Amino acid sequence: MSDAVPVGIERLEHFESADQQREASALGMWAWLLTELLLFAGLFLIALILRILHPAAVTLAATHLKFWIGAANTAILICSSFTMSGAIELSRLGWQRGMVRCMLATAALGTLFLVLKGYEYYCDVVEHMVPFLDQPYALAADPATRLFVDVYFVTTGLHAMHLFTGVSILLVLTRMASRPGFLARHQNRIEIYGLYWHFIDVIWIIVFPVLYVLNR
Amino acid sequence: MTSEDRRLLWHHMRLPTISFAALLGLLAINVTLGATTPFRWAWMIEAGVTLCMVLVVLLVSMEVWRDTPLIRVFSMLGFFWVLIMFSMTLTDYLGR
Amino acid sequence: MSPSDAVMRDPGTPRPTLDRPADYLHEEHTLRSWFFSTDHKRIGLLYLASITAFFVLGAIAAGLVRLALIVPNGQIFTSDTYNRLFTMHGVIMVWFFLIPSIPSTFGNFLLPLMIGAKDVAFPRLNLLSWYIFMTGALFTMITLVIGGVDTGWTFYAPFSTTFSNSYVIPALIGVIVVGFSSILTGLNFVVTVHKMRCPGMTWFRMPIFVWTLYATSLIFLLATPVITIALILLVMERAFGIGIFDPRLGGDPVLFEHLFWFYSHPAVYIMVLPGMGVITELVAAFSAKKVFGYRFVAYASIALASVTFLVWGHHMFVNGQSQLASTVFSLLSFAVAVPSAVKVYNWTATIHKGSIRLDTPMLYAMGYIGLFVLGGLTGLFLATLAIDAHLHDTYFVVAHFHYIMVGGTMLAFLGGLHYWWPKFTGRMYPESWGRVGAALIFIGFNVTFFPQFILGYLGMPRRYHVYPPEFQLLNIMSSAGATILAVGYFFPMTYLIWSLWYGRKAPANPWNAKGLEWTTTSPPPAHNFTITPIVDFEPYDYPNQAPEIV
Amino acid sequence: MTPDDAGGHPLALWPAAASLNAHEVDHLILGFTVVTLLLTVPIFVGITYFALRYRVGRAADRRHGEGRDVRIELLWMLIPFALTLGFFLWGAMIFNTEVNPPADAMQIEAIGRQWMWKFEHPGGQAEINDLHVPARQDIKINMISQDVIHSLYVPALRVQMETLPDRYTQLWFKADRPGVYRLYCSEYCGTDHSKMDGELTVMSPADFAKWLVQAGSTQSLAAVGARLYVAYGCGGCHDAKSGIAPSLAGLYGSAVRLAGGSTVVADDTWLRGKILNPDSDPVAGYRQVMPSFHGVLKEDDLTHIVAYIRSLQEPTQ
Repeated sequence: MSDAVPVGIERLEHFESADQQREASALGMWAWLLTELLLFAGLFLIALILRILHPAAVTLAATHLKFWIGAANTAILICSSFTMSGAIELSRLGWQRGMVRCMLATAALGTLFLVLKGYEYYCDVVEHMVPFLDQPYALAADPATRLFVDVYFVTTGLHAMHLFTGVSILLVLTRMASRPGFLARHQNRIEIYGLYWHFIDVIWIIVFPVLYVLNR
Repeated sequence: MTSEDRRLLWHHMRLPTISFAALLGLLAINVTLGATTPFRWAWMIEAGVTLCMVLVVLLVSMEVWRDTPLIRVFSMLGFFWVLIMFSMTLTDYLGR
Repeated sequence: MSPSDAVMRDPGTPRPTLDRPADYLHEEHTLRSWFFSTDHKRIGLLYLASITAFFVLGAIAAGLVRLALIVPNGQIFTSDTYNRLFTMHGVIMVWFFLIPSIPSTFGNFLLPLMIGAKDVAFPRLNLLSWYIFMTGALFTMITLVIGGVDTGWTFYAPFSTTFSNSYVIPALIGVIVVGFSSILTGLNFVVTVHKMRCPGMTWFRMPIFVWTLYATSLIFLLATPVITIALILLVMERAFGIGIFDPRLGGDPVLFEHLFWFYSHPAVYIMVLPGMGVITELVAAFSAKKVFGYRFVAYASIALASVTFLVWGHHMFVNGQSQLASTVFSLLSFAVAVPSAVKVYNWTATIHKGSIRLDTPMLYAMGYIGLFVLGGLTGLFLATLAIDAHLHDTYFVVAHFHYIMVGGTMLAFLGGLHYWWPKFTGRMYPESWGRVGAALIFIGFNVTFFPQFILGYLGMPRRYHVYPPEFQLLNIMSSAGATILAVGYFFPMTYLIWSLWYGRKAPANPWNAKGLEWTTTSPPPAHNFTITPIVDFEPYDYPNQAPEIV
Repeated sequence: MTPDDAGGHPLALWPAAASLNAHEVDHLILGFTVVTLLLTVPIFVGITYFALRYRVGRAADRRHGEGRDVRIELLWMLIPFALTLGFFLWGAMIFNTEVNPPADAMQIEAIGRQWMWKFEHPGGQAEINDLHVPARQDIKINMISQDVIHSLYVPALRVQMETLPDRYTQLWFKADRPGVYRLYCSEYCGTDHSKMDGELTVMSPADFAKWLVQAGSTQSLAAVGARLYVAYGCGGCHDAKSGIAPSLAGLYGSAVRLAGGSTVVADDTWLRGKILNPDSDPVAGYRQVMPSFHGVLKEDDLTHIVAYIRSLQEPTQ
C-alpha cells in the first residue's frame, strides 16, 4: 500500500492553470447538483401538499410502504458514502490499489441498494400496492392514497435511475482508474465523482423520511 | 500495511469515520421514531434529524466547510431556493 | 487616448486580404469542422442558424393565427387547427427561439471574448448542449408533423393529461429535453464567468452584457429543473396513468400551475435579461459614453434574477389561489418592477450628453426602450389584483407579453445581431436597408399589438377562435399589422445573408466601441486573442468629455 | 327599458360598466395609466430629445459628471415604487370585496362542462349558457367544473373566477344597470373553448320575478336534493333517530371533528368530497360504513344534494 503513485492533474489547453481547471470542474459539479436538488424538490413539495390536502390518506398509504427495506437501503447508502470518502482520501494519498478496492465496494453497495429496491417493488406488485398496473389496487377504497403511492413510485424510481447511472459511471471510472498513470493525470475526476455520489446519498437521506417516516 | 501507513491512513480517515458513525446514529433515531411513532408531533424531531444528516454529509463528506466561499454559496443556494418554493406555495395552501 | 486604446489594435490599417490570418470562420470549411467543433464561436453560429429556422416556423404559425382571426366566425380554420396553431406558436417561440436567442447565440459567441478567455469552461459540454437542443427540437418537429398539440404552451392539467386528444407526450418530451440544453448552457456560463476571466478583469470591469448573462445562467440553473419534473409528471400521468394532479383521485390541478409558473415566470426573465444586457452595450457604444450608474445596473441584473422567483403567483390570482397568497404575490410583483425601472432610467441617463450615432443597432435600442417600458408597466397593471380580475387571460395579457418579447427581446436580438455582425462574420451590413427594416418592424409591431391592449380591456378572452363580431375591426387592424411586421422581418433576413458575400469587409472595431471583443480581429482567431489581454481599465472607458465640435 | 344588445358598438373603445365594482376598477386603471404616463413620458421624450440634441456632429455642451450618482439612483427607485405601491393597495382593497361574497347573497349554482355553462337558480330554473339575474341585488355564483378548468368571465362586471374540477369556487357581483352583457369562458379548455360563451341578462326585479315564473320550474334545488336524498336511501343512516351516521341537520358550515383529531369546516367542497369518497378523512365517533357514490351521482345531483343539506339548517327530521 505504501508504494504511492504520483498524484496530479493534466491541464486542458483552454485553462490557464491546473488550479483553475480543478476549481472550474468542482463549481460545475456543484451547479449540476443544484439542479438535481431542485428536480427532487418538486416531488418533495408535492408530498408535502398531499400531506396537507389528504392527511388521513397519506398516513394510510405511508404505513403500507416497506419501512424496514427503506431503512436498510438508507444504511447501505450511508456505508457507500463512507467507502466513497475512503476512495477519495486514498486517491489523494496516491494508494491506487486501495482506492480501486474502495470504489468497487461503493459500486457493490450501490448495486445492493438497487437489488433491495427491486425486491421492494416486487413486494409492492405482489401486495397489489401498484395502482397504475391493470391489477386491482389494495387501497382502492380511498383514491387519494393513489396520489401518495404514485409520488412514492416516481420519486424512488427517479432516484434509482440516478443511482443506476451513478453505478455504471463508477464502474467505467474504476476501470480507467485502475490503469497506471491515471492518478497522475486525472485524480480530479475521483473527487468530482465523489461529490455526485455523496449527493445521491443526500437525496435518499431526504427521500427516506419524507416518504417512509414523516407520514407514519 | 506498515504501522506508519496505518497511522497515516487513520489520520486521513478520521473525519469520514466520525461522520459515518454520526449518520448511522441519526438514522437509528429516525428509524426508532418511525417504527414506534411515540407521539403525534414526532415528525418535527424526525425532520430535524434529517436536516442534521443532510448537513453532516454536505459539510463533512463533501468537505464544503473546507472549501472556497464560492462553493459554500453554491452548496447552500439550492436549499435556499427550495425554501422559497415551499414557503410561497404554502402561503396558498395554508391560506385557503 | 483612453487606457484601453493601448490594448486595441490600430483599427484603421487596411488588412491584406490575401494572406488573411486564420480566423475561426475561414480556418476550415468541412461539415465535421462545424458539427463537431467545440469552438464557442462556431457553436454560437450553429445556435444562430437553428433558432432562425425555428423563428421562421413560429412566425408562420403566428401569421396563420392572425389570418384565422380576421373573421369573427372562425371559418378559415377549424377550431382544432387554430388551437394547434397557437400552441405551436407558443411552444416554438418560447423554448426554441426566445430562450436560446440571446444567451445561446450572443452569449456563446461573446462571453469568452468579453472576459478575455480562450473558450467557455467546458467546450465539449457546450457542443453537447446544442445537440440536446436539436434533439428536443426533433421531438417538437415530430409533434408538429404528426398532428400537433392543442393544450397551449402552458400544458395545464387536467386538460393536458386526460381530456386532450392531441399529441401531448412528444411535445412534453421535446420541452423536457430542451430544458437540459438550457441547464447545461447556464452551468457552462456560470463557471466561465467565475473562473475564466483574464487577469485584471474583476467583476466590476466586466461589461453589463456579461452581468446579465450571469444572472440569466443563475435562473437557468434554479428554475429549469422544476419545469422538468412538472412535465415529467404530466407524461407519467398521461402515458402510464400515474395520477398526481388528477382531480378524480383528489389531486389538485392548481399544484401543477404552481410548479409550472415557478419556472415560467423566471423563464420570462431568462428571455428579458440578456436583452437588457445587449441594450446596455448598444446604448453605451452608440452614445460613446460610460454606462450611467454601472454598479446599480449590474446589481439590478442580479436582483432581477433573485426577486423573479418570488412573484409567480400573479399568474394565478383568479385560479382559486388563496387571497393571502394573491396579495403577497401582488406586492412582490410590484417590487420586481424596480430593478427594471433602474435599468431604463440609467439607459436614459447614459444617452444624456453622449455623442449619439443613430445607426441601425441604436434605432433598435431606442425602439426597445420605448416598447419595453410600455410592456413592463402594463405588467404592473396585471400585477394589480383588481385589474387582473378583469384582464386575466384576455388579449391585454397577450399584448403585454408580446410588447416584452417582440418589442423587447426581439428588438434587442436584432440590434445585437447588427452590432456584432462584423465581429461574427467580418462583414458590414448595409446601413440604409438596416434602417428601413428597423422602421418597418417598429411600425408593424405597434399596429399589430396596440389594438390588442384595447381588445383586452374590452374583454376579448385569449385563445378565442370564434369571437363576438364587435371585436372584428380591431382584429383586422392587428392582422394587418402582422403583415407589415412580417415584411419588416424579411429585410434583415435577406440583407444580412446578402452581406455574407457582398458586404463591406469589417475592420476590427467598426464602431470605435470599447470592450475586449473589439480588441481582436473581425472575425476573431480560433483562440480569440493572440496574447491573453491584461485588463487595467474601467469598462466602457469612453473619454469623459468628448472633444468640443468646432 | 330596452337592454342594448350584448355587444358594444364596433368602434366602442371602452367596455360597458354594469356594476359599482366595474366603475371602481375603471377608476383604478385610469388612475394607474395617468401615473404610468407620468413616469414614462419623460423617458420617451427624454431619449428622443437627447438622441437628436447630442447627435454626433452637433455642437453641444457634453461635459457631464462622474457617471454615477447614488442619490439619483435611490430617487428613481423609491419614487416609482412608492407611487405604484398606492395602486397595489387600492387594487388589493377592491379585490378584497370581490372575493368575499356577502352572506345573504342569492346563490346560483353553476357547472362548467366542456363547452357549455349550466346555471341553476335556487328556485330550480335551469339555464344553458345564458343567465338572468335581478338588478341591484347581491348575486353569488357557486360553481364547479365537471372536467377541465374553465373560468366564468363577465367583462361588463370586470370579474372572473376559474371553475376547478374538484373544488367549488365563488364569484359574486351586484349588477346595477339592466342590460344584456356577454359572459365568456376565459380559461382555455379545448376545442370549442371559444364557443362556450353566453349572455348575462340583468333585469329589473319586477321583470326578473315575471321571468322566474315564465321560466317555470317544478321544484327548488333543495326540493330536488330532498327527492335524491330519499331516492338513494340516505335517510336509512342519516336520519336523526338511526344513530348509524351523523345527522345532517345544521351540519352545513359547522366544524366537524375528524378521527385524526383535527377539525374541518363542512363547506360545499368537503361535503361533495365525502359523498364521493367517504373513506377519506373518516369522521370521529362513527364507524365508516358509507358506500362511495363515485360514478353513481352526476355533478348536477351532487349540487342538488349539497343544496338540500344546506337547506337543513334547523333539525327538521
